[in-house]
Amino acid sequence: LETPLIFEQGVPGRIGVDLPEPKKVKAKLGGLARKGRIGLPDLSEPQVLRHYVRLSRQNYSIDAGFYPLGSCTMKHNPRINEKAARMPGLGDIHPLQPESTVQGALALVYELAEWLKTITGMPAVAMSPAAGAHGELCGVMAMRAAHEARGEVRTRILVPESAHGTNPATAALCGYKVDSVPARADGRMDLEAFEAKLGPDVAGVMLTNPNTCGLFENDIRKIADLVHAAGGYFYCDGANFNAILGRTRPGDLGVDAMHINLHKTFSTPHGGGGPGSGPVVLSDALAPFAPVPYVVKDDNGYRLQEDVEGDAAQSFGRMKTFHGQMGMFIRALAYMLSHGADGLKQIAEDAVLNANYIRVGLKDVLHTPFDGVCMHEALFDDSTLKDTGVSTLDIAKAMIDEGYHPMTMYFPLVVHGAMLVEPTESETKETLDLFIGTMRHLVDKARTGNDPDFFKNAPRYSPRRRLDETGAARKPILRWAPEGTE
Amino acid sequence: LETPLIFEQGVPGRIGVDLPEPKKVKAKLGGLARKGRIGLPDLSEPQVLRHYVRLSRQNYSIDAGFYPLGSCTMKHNPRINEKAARMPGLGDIHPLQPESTVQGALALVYELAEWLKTITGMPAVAMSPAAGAHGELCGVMAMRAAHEARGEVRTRILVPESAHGTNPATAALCGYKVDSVPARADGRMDLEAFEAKLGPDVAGVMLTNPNTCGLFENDIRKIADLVHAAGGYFYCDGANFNAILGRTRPGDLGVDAMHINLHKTFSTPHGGGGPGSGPVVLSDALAPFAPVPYVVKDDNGYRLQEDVEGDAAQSFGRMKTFHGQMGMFIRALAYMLSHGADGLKQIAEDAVLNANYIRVGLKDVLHTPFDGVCMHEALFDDSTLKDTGVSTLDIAKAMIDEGYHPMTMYFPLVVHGAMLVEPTESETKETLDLFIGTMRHLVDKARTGNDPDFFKNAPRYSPRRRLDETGAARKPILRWAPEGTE
Amino acid sequence: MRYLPHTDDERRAMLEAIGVGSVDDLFTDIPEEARLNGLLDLPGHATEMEVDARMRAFGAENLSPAAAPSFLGAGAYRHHVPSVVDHLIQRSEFLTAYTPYQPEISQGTLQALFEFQTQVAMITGMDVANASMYDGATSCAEAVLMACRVTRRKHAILSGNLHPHYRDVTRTTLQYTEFSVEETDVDPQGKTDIPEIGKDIACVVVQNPDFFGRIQDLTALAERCHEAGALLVVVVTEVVSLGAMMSPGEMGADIVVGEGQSIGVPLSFGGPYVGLLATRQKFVRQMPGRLCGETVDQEGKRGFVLTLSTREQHIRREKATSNICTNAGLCSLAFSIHMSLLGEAGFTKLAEINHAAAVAAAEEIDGIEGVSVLNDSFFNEFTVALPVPAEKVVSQLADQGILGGVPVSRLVPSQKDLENLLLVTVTETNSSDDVAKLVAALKEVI
Amino acid sequence: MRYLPHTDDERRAMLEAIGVGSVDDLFTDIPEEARLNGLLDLPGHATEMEVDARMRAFGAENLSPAAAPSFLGAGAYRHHVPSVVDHLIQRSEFLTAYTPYQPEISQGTLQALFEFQTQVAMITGMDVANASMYDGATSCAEAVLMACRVTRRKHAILSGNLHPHYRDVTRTTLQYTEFSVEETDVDPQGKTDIPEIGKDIACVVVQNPDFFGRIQDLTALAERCHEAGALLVVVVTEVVSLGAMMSPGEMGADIVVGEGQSIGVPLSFGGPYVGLLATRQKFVRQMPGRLCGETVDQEGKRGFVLTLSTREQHIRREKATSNICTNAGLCSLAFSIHMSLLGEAGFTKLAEINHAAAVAAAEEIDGIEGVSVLNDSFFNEFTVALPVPAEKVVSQLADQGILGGVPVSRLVPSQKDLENLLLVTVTETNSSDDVAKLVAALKEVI
Repeated sequence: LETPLIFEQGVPGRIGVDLPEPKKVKAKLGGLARKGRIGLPDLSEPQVLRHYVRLSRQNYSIDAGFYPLGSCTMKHNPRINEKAARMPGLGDIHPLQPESTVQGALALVYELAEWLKTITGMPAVAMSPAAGAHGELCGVMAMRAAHEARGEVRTRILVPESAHGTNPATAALCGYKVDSVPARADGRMDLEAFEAKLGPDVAGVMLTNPNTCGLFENDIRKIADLVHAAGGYFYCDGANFNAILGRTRPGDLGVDAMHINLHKTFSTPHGGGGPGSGPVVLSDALAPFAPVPYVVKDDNGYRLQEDVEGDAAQSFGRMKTFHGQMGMFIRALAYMLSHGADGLKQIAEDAVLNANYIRVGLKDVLHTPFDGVCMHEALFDDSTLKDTGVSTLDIAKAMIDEGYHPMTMYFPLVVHGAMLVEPTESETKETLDLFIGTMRHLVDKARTGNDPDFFKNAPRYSPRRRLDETGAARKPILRWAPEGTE
Repeated sequence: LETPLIFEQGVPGRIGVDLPEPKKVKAKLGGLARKGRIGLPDLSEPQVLRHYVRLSRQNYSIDAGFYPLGSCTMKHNPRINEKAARMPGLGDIHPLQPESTVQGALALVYELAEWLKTITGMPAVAMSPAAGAHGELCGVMAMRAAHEARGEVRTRILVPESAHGTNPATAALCGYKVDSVPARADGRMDLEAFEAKLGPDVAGVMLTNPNTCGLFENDIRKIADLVHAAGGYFYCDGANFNAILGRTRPGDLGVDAMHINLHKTFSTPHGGGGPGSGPVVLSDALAPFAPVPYVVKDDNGYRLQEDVEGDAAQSFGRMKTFHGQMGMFIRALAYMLSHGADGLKQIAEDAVLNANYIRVGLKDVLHTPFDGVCMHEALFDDSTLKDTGVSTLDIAKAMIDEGYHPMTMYFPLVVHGAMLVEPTESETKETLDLFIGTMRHLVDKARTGNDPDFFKNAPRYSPRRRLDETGAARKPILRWAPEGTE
Repeated sequence: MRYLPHTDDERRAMLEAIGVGSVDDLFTDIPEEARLNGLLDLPGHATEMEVDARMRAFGAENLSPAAAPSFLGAGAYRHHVPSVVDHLIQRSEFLTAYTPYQPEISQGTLQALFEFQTQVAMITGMDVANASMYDGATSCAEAVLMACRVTRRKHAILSGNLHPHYRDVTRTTLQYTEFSVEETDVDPQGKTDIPEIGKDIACVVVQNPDFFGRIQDLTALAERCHEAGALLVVVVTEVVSLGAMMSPGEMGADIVVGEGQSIGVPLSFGGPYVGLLATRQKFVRQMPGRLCGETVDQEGKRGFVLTLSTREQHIRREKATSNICTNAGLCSLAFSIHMSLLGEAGFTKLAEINHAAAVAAAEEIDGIEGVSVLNDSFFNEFTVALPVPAEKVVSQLADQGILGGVPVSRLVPSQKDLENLLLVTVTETNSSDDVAKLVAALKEVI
Repeated sequence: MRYLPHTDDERRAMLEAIGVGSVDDLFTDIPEEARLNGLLDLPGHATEMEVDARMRAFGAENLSPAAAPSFLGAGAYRHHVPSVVDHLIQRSEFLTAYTPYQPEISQGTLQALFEFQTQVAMITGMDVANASMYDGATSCAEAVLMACRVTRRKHAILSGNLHPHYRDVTRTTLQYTEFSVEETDVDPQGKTDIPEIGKDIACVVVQNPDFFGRIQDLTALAERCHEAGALLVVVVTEVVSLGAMMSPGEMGADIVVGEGQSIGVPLSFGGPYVGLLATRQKFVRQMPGRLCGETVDQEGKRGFVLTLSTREQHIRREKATSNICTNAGLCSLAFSIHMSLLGEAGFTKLAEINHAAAVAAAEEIDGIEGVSVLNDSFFNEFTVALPVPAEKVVSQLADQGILGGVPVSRLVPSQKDLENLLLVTVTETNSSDDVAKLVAALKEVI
């Protein structure tokens, strides 16, 4: 049975929500009352429930299986965190209540900020960014604000080739030109090339560490020193922070700003694409420029600094309608409390252990472009698939039929046919062993070359076969419309 | 990917629940501390979560599709009811708290009882039975207690052929011999045969109404009068109460006792086989014999009558550890409040409408053994499948592949190859039309006879194909055991 | 109405298809004098917002143990249930599925039941268990019926220290059958022994730890039973105790029944709970209730089905051995998920924590002037002798927002000599601060 | 630790397989001086029971609008969300799925997004909508960037009666770009008109109902914009108003942005919310954010994919038109489920109820001596002029357990002339009794 669109199911006269009768009053809509129909379908509650239950059953999820999606940190999402986010006095409070009536909420945000500062070794944190990319924007804006406060005009920002696509996009939105730094043969940023590009017009560097090849940038202290010596700031993309929790702190590495994806490292659920949350830790140099609002603790309890004035006079502004992703803060703090200092460190160790276990388990069948241990994700290229007619994409689609979500493909761009596998610390050894076995089987099958259709026609057992993405983009259909229109 | 048993997944040393360290004390276990291992597997929380999510995905459910299971009343389970059952002060209170600390809980039980009394037109209700069959036991015990209180010894109980199997089982447990009354050609109990069987040794009659053929026993008033005249009581099986809500009341039909399946009529979820709840409404004649405990309202508020004494001196005893299925009471009351007098009546009307719509939609391809309108379920026999080699069971299994849960099969026993279809009021006309179309298609296919394997090999698209039930019963394996044992 | 999809137009169209003029024509079989005209004397349908508010108001009038130091037990125990348990049992596929009579599309429920049966067998030290019963007391009654079937005898001895409600339910259930029960004295000192076991005795039923919390070694009693050809039925009301104690199976029990609420199931004012029933392999075919068994499908894949249903009433009708039909489905699932989370390490440690917390609290309470703890041995519940009636003390504590325990007199009202006894339970949910509050309040009110 | 499955034995075995001696050997790339020895200065791991208690304690220190008459709005609105919404978004398959980049196994999320886009387009009266943004204010900023791209112009005019935070976020977002904004005066009387629209103006941004609740007919402004070659961006902070009012599309808007929180999303102290962005078909390729489109699979079955991703930063990198990457996934799902439950009939009736309740309340408040309602027109929020500073009144009301509204001065602290103004919102969650309490309390404190 196929699931029709919700718009194909309604019958006028049905209702999914009972509502009381409105009071009889004289409308005060300024003569602008709606006249026509909107076109929304009318359904009963059971119909709506069934519709979404059926839709959900067409999704893969971490709860149902392994999700080795590199750079995305798909880990276990504890249910106590969901429960906490819905507790009375947490899920149901309004952002503009008098501060005296939300002391618990402010205390919670403050405590989460303190944890983030301790974990990163940084003196300040901006809580309001709504996602990783939003956090990058926050960090780079703080850099620019700091330069401007010193009266300096800097125009370039250095970004390694292997960076997440949001890095250059963010730099551009802050008015910077992006200058790309090549990688060395060992997968790290080329320090010499980096040094050569530094100059008085360089605002800073944006570096992901561990980087998108799953490697720790071992020159990071030198990079920090060099950029600071050149008067620039060091933005660290924290997307891969999971790998180093409790083993090192950005504050010890010379970082000036780093966003933290609460939905990756601290396990707030991905939710099919959001919401995220991307607090940004800041060095002393950048802290005065942090966006409003933020929570301040003083003798009278907690209060919100909401305006660009007083202590926040140098703030670069406001990034979000209200104070931040409170729902995500609650979940992240519950997650941190649950792990504690010991558990947080263990997260990083097990995540890195798992990635290396996969790296070693597959390295004789899939080529690793860079030698040595990796951090929390293992990167392979497609060289062993050469001349088989089977691509990285084909392998990924065949994985679906084996019950897995595919790994990240074709990223980072610096590696040909990249396959980036991030198992996270949540998975058992048994799961990794099964996965390694399956991947070895698939690569073997590809290399024997006797069943090319097996790959080209994968996936077979998913709710849909391969979809025509080109057709979708060429003539986009972005909404349902009643028959006979358009 | 197959889902192994939980026992096949653990590794000693893992833990799914963090616990604090126990206080150091000297054990007072009387020297009977456990010595050996229990054998339970140790898993992490993410493993357990994934295990059950995967298991769940192998189940059919009302939320995912149509469940036309006759006699089971598989209707929509509203989520507000689930929410209410978990509210602070409702889901978390202890049954033996002082009455002063549970006035809200007692008020809720009392209010539900009042609704049940109003809906059934009966003067009393026993709330504690845990399920329909438990309610039957309650009702028949009350009958026996009433006879005994009058010093009468009666030994026989009359039950129509088409009755639910629990009816005779219940009568037996109350020490009664079951005397089976045949059905008339129109599917109702044979009134003459019934009258002939009445006598001073008859304790009463157990009648389902609407009966298990989906028909209203139109002689019910006469039956009641006759049994009363013979000094017996009238037990009505309320399993099919959904059909007559708000259209007639057992109290108006001469009933002395009737159980109400809260998990059918009032939508508390079936939960894969329970828990249920089966309150029993009682006539004035039987009320004094109701089981303890029950809620009493007086000037000081609400209290529990917990012992066989005082007003409850004639009570036949206690049926359950505590006061009843509170969790189900909450859900049922929320359901009743949501419907109100208007909605309750509409339930019955729409349930009966839907059943008749299916009856008429299928009657030219599937034979209806009894003429005329049905109540909330439509009964068909397998006569049109005769000589096709396709059985009722085959049709049922083929329905699975079409995305439906099968209807009830081979019940009631009085009809050959019975198919009992109960759509309930929750379903839309579109769903019924689709269902009718599918059933017509399947019967047509069976009658053309050119693809017998289509039926014999169904289902094909379910998590499992047909299972060997005979083998399971012959050499029962009822638990997992470590390899090498047994 | 949000749950009812039909519009009036649809109703009209359907009536027309059926060939009747109005919906009333579908109800003509109801005798005219019994037809209800108009609506029931009840309010009209309510919005979800109203229902929500109404239910919240009921809840607000109760003192939740979550908001008070709480020491209640006597057959129902407050434990922390991991949030993943409640999340999982609310999944549509578990919550809104029917009894798994169609195994091809019910493997989720069936495998979970098979795992439940195994877990229950393991912790009780028995061979097999059924898929659950209504609650502990109904399990107990069914065990006595089962023992009568197994032994073909008609009488049962119930220990007086069996939970009073269990005795009541067993007596009630058997009262109209050919079977009968006798009960020994209620004895908080635990000195009364089971009398001679005659040749007509089908079983002896004892609780361990008993109603007053005392732990007994039942090995000798089991031997006595077996010598007399009777079965030993052991009742466990606090299933967490099995993590710390020698199992009933090890002591020689033939049937173990119990209340599984402690694992995974909320207190919910007394129900729904989950009755456990486990026994020896040889008695399998005399067991009441549903059973799930392993088998294979057409393709040879492992699968599960409900089995041995020939014992059940929809097959045997008046010859049925019990009228039990439903089980505690979702509650047994909750039990099983919680037990899976705990595992061997967690279940035994949870028991250890409970015991240690109770021992520590008992010492403090025993130190109160005029108050003494009666038990030499106990798990997480013990009996406190007060200098005044316990019912009154509990009521005074409640006024201070403390749920101080269960007065024995609430369950055994007939025995004046027990009215000063208070049952106190301490679990992992009680902080030291809770205990301190109880001790302070007790000192104040006595 | 309950979330971490490895045992020490397993860790050892895995290290051996990797060929290193200890886990430290996996971290040698970290410069020695930056390595952390020992543990962070934080507490050890906590049990679920402890975390639960801790979180509950944070919640207990807040005054929940569920427990108080509450009249807060100003961009976030309390509405009743049917319980089925929260149930559904917690299903594993929605909650724990990633962005649907693998469409074959993500059709659930994708179809839901397609339906969301359609619903947003319908209620705003536009052709197409994206799959959501972070929140209303970020949508607003993105709309201005989009307008600049569409018109190839560099300046935007923001109405002073646009929500102050939306103005702040837009200004902040644009400050380092080549684009700039100018703002008109804040004017609670709503008499200030948009100045002349020059040839360098990419768009005019107005809110309707505006920050003070006033409803305007924007048709003429749309014409002025179009004549000048600029776009009209209409902001809607209370999306329920669209059920009662003529849509921005009907008035000629080119881009509609808004906050979708009112439908399906809890207040949650300000986030996560769901930003809406809808526009005309012709601007599709300039839209920011994710888009889901219809297509077919290999077998010709209808299916959905993320599309037009060439606009996105992982393809275009520094040429990307915005750095927006995630959307509000689960919140947009909640919105869509709630909207599906409401349907045409429910959504318009919900709006009607809100409006009627607000009109009735405004009359009562306007009747208080010394107090007046400024608005001639409004939807469910209006501006009340008090004889004293609103901040103080709100604080006094809070002491009485009433959340009386939002003082304008909290959002526009710089303008002394607005300090007596209070924004009051009335929704379907407010009973007449709530309003009576507010009126009584207002009379008392002023």
